[in-house]
Amino acid sequence: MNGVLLSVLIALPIAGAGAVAFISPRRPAAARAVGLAAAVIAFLVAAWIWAAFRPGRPGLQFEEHAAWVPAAGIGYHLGVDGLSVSLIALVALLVPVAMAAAADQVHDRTKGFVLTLLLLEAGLLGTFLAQDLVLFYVFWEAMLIPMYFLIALWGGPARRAAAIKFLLYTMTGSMLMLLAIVAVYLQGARVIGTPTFDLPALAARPLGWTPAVEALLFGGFAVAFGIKMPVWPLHTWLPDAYAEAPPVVTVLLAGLMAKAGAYGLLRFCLPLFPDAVRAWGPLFAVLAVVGILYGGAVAWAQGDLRRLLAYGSLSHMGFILLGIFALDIQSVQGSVLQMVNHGISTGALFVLAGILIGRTGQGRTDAYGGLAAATPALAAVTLIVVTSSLALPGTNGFVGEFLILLGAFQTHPVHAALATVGVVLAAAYLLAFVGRIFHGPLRPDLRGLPDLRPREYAVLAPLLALIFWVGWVPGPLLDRSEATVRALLKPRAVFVAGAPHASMTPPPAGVERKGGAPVKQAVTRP
Amino acid sequence: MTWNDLAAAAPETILVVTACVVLLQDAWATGAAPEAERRGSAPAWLSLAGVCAAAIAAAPAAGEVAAFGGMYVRDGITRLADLIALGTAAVGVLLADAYVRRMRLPAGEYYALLLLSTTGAMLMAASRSLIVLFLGLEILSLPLYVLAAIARRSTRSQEAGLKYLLLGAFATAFFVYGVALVYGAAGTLDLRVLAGQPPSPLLGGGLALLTVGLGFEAALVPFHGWAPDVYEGAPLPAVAFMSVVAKVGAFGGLIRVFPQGLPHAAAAWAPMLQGLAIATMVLGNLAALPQTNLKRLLAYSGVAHAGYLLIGVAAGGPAGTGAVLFYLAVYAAMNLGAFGVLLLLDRRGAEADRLEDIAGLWGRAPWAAWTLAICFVSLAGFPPTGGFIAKLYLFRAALGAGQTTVALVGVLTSVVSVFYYMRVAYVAFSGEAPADVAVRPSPLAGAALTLATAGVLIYGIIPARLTAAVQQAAALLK
Amino acid sequence: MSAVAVTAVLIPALPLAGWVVLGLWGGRWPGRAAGWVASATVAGSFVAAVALFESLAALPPDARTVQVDLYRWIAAGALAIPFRLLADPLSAAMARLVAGVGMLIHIYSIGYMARDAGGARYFAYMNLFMASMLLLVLAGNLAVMFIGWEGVGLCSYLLIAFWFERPAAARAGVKAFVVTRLGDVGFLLGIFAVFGTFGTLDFTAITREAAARLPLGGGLATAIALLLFLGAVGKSAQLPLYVWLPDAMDGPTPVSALIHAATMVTAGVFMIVRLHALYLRAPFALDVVAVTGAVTAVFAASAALVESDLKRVLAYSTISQLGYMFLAVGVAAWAAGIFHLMTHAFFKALLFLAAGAVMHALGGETDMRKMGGLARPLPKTAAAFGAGVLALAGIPPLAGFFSKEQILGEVFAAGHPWLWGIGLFTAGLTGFYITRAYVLTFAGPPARVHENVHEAPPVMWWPLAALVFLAVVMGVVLEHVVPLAPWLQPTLGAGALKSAGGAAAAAAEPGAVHAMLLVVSVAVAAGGIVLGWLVYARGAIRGQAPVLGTILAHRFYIEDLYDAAIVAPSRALAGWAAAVDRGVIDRAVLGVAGGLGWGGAALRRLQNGYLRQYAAFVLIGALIILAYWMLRP
Amino acid sequence: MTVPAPYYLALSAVLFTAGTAGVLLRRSALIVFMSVELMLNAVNLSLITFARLHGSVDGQVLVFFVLVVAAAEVVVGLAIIVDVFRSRETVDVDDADALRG
Amino acid sequence: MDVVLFGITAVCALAGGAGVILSRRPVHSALGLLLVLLSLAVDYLLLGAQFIAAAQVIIYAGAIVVLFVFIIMLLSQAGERLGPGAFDGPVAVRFVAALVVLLAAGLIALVTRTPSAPAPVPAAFGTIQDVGRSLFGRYLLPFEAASLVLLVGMIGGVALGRRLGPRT
Repeated sequence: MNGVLLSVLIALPIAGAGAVAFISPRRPAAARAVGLAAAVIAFLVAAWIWAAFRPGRPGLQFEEHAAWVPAAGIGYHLGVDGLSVSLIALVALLVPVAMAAAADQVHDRTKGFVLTLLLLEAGLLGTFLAQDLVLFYVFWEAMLIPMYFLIALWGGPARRAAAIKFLLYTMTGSMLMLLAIVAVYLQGARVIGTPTFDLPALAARPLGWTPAVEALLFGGFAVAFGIKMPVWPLHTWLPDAYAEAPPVVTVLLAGLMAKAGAYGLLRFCLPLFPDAVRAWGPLFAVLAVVGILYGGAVAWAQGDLRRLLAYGSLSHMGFILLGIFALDIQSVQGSVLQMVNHGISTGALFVLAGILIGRTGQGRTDAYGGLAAATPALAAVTLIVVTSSLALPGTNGFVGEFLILLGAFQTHPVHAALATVGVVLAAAYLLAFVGRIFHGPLRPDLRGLPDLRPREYAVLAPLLALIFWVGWVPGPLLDRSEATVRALLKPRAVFVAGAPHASMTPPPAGVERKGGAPVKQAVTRP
Repeated sequence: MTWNDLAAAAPETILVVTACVVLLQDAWATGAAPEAERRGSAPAWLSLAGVCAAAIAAAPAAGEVAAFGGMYVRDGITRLADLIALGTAAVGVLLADAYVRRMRLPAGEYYALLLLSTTGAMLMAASRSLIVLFLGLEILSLPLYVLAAIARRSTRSQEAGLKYLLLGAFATAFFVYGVALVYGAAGTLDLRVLAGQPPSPLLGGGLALLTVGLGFEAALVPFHGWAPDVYEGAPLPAVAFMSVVAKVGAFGGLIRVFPQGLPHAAAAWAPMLQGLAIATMVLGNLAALPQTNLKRLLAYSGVAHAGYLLIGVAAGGPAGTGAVLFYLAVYAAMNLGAFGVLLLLDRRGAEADRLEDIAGLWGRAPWAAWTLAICFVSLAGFPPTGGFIAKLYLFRAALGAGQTTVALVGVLTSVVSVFYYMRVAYVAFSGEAPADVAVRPSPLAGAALTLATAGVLIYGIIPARLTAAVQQAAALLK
Repeated sequence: MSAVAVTAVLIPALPLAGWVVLGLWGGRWPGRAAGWVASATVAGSFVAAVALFESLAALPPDARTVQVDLYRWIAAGALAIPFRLLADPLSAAMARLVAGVGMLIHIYSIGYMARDAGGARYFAYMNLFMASMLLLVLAGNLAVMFIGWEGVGLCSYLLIAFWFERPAAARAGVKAFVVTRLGDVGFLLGIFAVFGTFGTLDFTAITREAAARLPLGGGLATAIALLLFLGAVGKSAQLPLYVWLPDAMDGPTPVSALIHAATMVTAGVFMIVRLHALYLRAPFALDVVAVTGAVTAVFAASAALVESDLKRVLAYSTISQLGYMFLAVGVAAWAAGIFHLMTHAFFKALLFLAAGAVMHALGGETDMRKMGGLARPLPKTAAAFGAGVLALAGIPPLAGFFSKEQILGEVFAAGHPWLWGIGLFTAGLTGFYITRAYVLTFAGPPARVHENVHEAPPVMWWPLAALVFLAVVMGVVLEHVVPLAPWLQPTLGAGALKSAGGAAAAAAEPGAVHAMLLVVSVAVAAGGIVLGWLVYARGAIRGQAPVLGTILAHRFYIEDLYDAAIVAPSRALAGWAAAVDRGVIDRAVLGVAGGLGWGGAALRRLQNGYLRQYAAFVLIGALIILAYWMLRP
Repeated sequence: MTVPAPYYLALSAVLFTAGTAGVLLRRSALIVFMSVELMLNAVNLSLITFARLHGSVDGQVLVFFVLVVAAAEVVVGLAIIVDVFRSRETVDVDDADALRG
Repeated sequence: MDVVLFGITAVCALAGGAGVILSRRPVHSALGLLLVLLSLAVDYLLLGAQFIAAAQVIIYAGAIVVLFVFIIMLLSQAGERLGPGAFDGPVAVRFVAALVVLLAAGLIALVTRTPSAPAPVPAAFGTIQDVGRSLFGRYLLPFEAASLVLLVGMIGGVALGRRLGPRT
């Protein structure tokens, strides 16, 4: 069973979409139920994978490898490792969450919506699971089309422009990446002897680039991932897309798709172009810091709810980027964790934004005021999510950002210091957000606005639980990624082609840590 | 002529015979009420049978068989080109049936011309002599002129025919002049002999003019001027057919002349083709941006795709040639599918070819909308459709040949193309259907669309077999 | 788990549980149930804290440092942060103080918030605050401390903005949070630097290895110390990050008492004492701490002189007193700092709660210009406030006297006569402004007639009374009965012994000098009181200093400076960045798209339908490729 | 053969060019068409010349096919032109500009 | 002798060519074309292409030009409109002229670089037997293909020339 589990995971949403396709458009509830069922089953599978994943091993697990287009060296190669295992769980979690939230927010052409959402999920899962460059690219792009339609068909008044902007932006990046992929393949064929798009095979040994070529190819990948994240200044699709997409879709856009960019940097750029990453890392660190501060500042100046969150997201993704390019075990671990965290908290923020907008139809913050009086539960939940976004300790956001900044400080102290200022900016704009919406005198037209409904509680509950769980017990997540990240940062020792299980003896967790106390040891007297 | 020769050219022979049978049947059967039958008309079924028979004849992979004194070769390239052309013909027939009857076009002539044109394309792809190439070109294009003008009640169809014909004849003159110069330089019309010739200015001039003629048929910029106007004016099924078959012929010819005919002079001709490819991709895609007439939009799209195809020819070698063949197969499927959906629509007895005509298609005919979306997504080059794999191979070929610039332009223009393709897909899925546009599904057209969509998806999701076939075919060029 | 461990865990866990329970279900409970439950959890904490204190006391002094590891919290690479509590004399004393004062204020709040609909929310926040503060105090490493550190900040924000429908309160909450976060930047960076230096964030390890890893007076030690101090400046409202605290008075008064007087704002002092080993390696940083404290003390005291809002007077007073504490720790008088922290907690909480009682009586009024003569209707409150006044002013034998004297003595002994002078002057100012506040509120003729003025209900009065008692006796107790300094010695090491009370300091000095200092300081404080009485009660001195008054009223224009130099430019910068985003970056992108569209339109014009034009294209193309072939080298 | 081959070829080139000019400059579809025929004839001259030059009959054979093709093109072309004329009463190619953009 | 003959035919051909493209009336163009065809037929003879010369006269002059004239007569009103058309502005004309001159220059430059010495040829070169043998031997496939071209022409003529039924 484990041999095909990942394929099953990807196939589930597709099968769900197929099932939904046969439901009459006049029965939206049935479509929603079937779609949700498929997504929940996929979540269960993903949760099982997450639980069964064995930490401490750097290589791929649940690996599947089959020929796809043997004549062209394209393989069907799936696998999870520390980088992706939590992300696929996040995908599988957020999609049903979004789908459930959509029940209250999307009433138009429900069948198509559910169907498209499921296709998107398949694309997302595949993106995080693919270990073959072409397969990855297929999934990477396969996310785009459903997302385009989700924005263009179910979005706000300027949805068409936003959707096409999103699409063209991301396409530009991915097309450059495609060229880079092909170039890697060709070079790989020259060096390895057999033409292959298989990532572990290509990453197994240096491909003998000249620095200039390596930088160019790294650039091709980095632009694609940078647009997706987004990295300043490639971000201007983001506010439009985030603001125009239906909020539940923005949940996925911000919560998951952005992660695909950061994930790609770790998954592909680090192993394939280690030297270029080190050479150009400082530039990206600077861009990350600029993004953090710039995003925060612009967010502060936004009058639109979702634009504010969008720029906030830009700022937050800057932390992840900084963590990656600080190339320090703590910072990269922090980034990997923060990808999940940001997915949870930004996802929750946009769910909340969707609830608000669904209630009032208003997107601008000045249309709100004093809502804490009318909807105390909503206010409380928002506050919790905001604290997570603010990276307050005790929430998930803290662990990630703390690790990122701590790690980055060791290698890039100035960057880290400036990035830490971004934490203040986050406080400024997020509390301004809370203040404008929930504080102050209650606007008369908002009186009697209904508070959270049971279904909305149900949607938010898992996210809130995760916020605290990861905040207090991040160990399971960090442990899962540690070995992989460690291997990733060790130049050229990571991917042993074909035999990831066999070769590496996992470093015994916790033993070699400096100053660390073993778990659960009650009292130590110095 | 021996039986072997005829056996080698069996697909063409079958098509020609079928064309004659169709004509005769049509002549006998005049007076039968054509409108009533939903099952499809007799000429359509006859043509289909002929095409299938030809496909069966073309299908076996038989290594390399030279016939007619070496002027005609049946090898992997021929086989694939034949199958693509025949598939196009089959889908073209299926798509045309309802339209031909609805618009009261002369059915016998229509199908006979379609079959002959297919024959021409197949001849071009099989030619190893410039004479055969020239005649194939004419057999391909002459029927297309007629098909463009065949909706005689429509002044637009007439205009399309006139433009196509006059410009086509003009370009043919260039082509023949090119043949003459090559002949003058090499003293031979045999492409196999040509391969040993050192490049000379005269040969170069000949190749240049040859390229004009082939480029015209392929609608390369700047020889593309006819394409938008003809596509817009000609009857839809004819456009669907010609948009593919002309490219099959033209690129079959280009492969025979350049990568296969002159591999040693690649350094000389590759830059020319790259330049043309760049111009074609850029202009085709840019010009498509503001289009609101779908036929016109697809015409420019066809121009742009000619540019992509040319990347493969310019890259040459097995990789480039294989990529071109793969791309042609995918292009046939997706382009026919795209046009095919338009064929289902009817605006008060006329073609519904405006962008707004497909609005709300999703609501009234979801499967048609999905087909359209899949085909346009493929045209835009997104996975998991064939369009993506095809582009992947093209870029691989270009980068493998060190042609980075053209690949870069290719990817960037692909991004531009996304704008107009996805706009169409968007419109089909949104808005209200216009009241005066009706959806007229027919079983044959449905079958055609199913075939096309299946092709698009199969080439995208399980492309292994086609890839292997294409590689095997192109391996000849090593 | 040992008893120590259990109690140490229980101390923050009880209020945390209270928060969870209240947050989830408290809203549905009838009447004052939420308040009592919350108070009960804190009382439980207090009991546990006392138990912890006692069990530590039962141990030999060298064994009084107990680390309690709950689980591995964050681990990545070489970084391993256990969730670790540290039970030692310092944290035990602090926990007992925090839980005790917190318990009293919780109980007081039951009465104070009785009429407020959001009681459950209030007590949930308060419980969360208690949990955070106790965690801060008991934390075994910097990361865990940071949980508490940020937790109290969050609760501060929540409670300041408790009456969120008041825009001023909401704004003040945000201000408090953002300004303290500004300090937290330094704190965080300090933590990172500590990790970079020590490879751990553990307090005991830092204390143990500071001398080994940090050269005395080295740049690294100074940098770390100053970065961490920045956090303390924000949290403890020192110059220049004090601005949030006066505004924080928009929150409910018990909140001001608990968070913005007794506990949270002292976290900075506590943190420095906790990391005293590190600070000892950075004398310059210590000097900075001391000077900052001294300047803040006198500055805030002078600002309090002209403030007309009762709570704001107390707020400035708090800032000023915190300055005292920093002055103390700045001269490495750790125990003195903690001593003052404790006495201040008692008398300042007392003052606030008394002020709260006044407000309770007057329906929320805080403007002293509208008060006066309240001693008559509110004698008990007036008396309590009066006790606080004397304690704050440092009149013997009340609590403030002892701790203040200890500080001034240490400062003088440490060889900082200027700082001593400032402290002394501040003592005079303190006496003056607090007397002024008392007089304006309770003495003299009523400024206006208030309806229905009544004493606080018992549930408020008893905590008040308890604080009066504490404010009166705790100085003596901690100086002489259960001396603080020796108790803290296991934690603070030799440093604690050095500052073993004013008496010890005095032992080093000639008795005459010490006595003189004592007399001078008491005289100054008393002088301030007398002067205040004369000016405000008797109207004896009518001298006006309008310029000075104006400057003081504007706090030396520091806040205006902030607005002009930082806040406004930041906002402008943000707006500018947003404009750049739309106008430059996005426009560049749209420009590319527009250019492509324009190209398409141009090509469209070229395709003009004329056959001969197309033929010309063909010819041009033919010519170009012909030229290519002919011109090819 | 006493006339140098380049003479013939140059004549052919000039005639070809003349035909091109006719296509570009004339507005009557008939004359345009005749210009194309002129171009084809020019090509034929080149082919015959080259055939003579190389002493191979291939060129002549090709000319034969060009003749055939020209005949077929003329049939189709004239049919279209007649058709156009029937509906428009003109064969001016500049009038055929309904399809554009 | 040959040179003189070539000179005459060249002049005639050029005159005919000019006539094709410059005549106001299509029928004059057709006559110009005829002149070109006949002149070239003579050249073909000079170049040893007897069969093609004959075919030229029969097919081109005898069939194609006649067809042209026939159609010109049929469309007797189809005179070109006077005055500049949409594409006949002075700039456009000059531009076209420049293009044409460039083309001529390029082509002449290209072809005049060829060697002028012809290969020796047998006596039967270009005779009907010679060409016929090729046509039905080596060039059988093109020959068959040419029949297809004619078939297409025929079908096209039928399809486009047939009387239209009543509009529905």
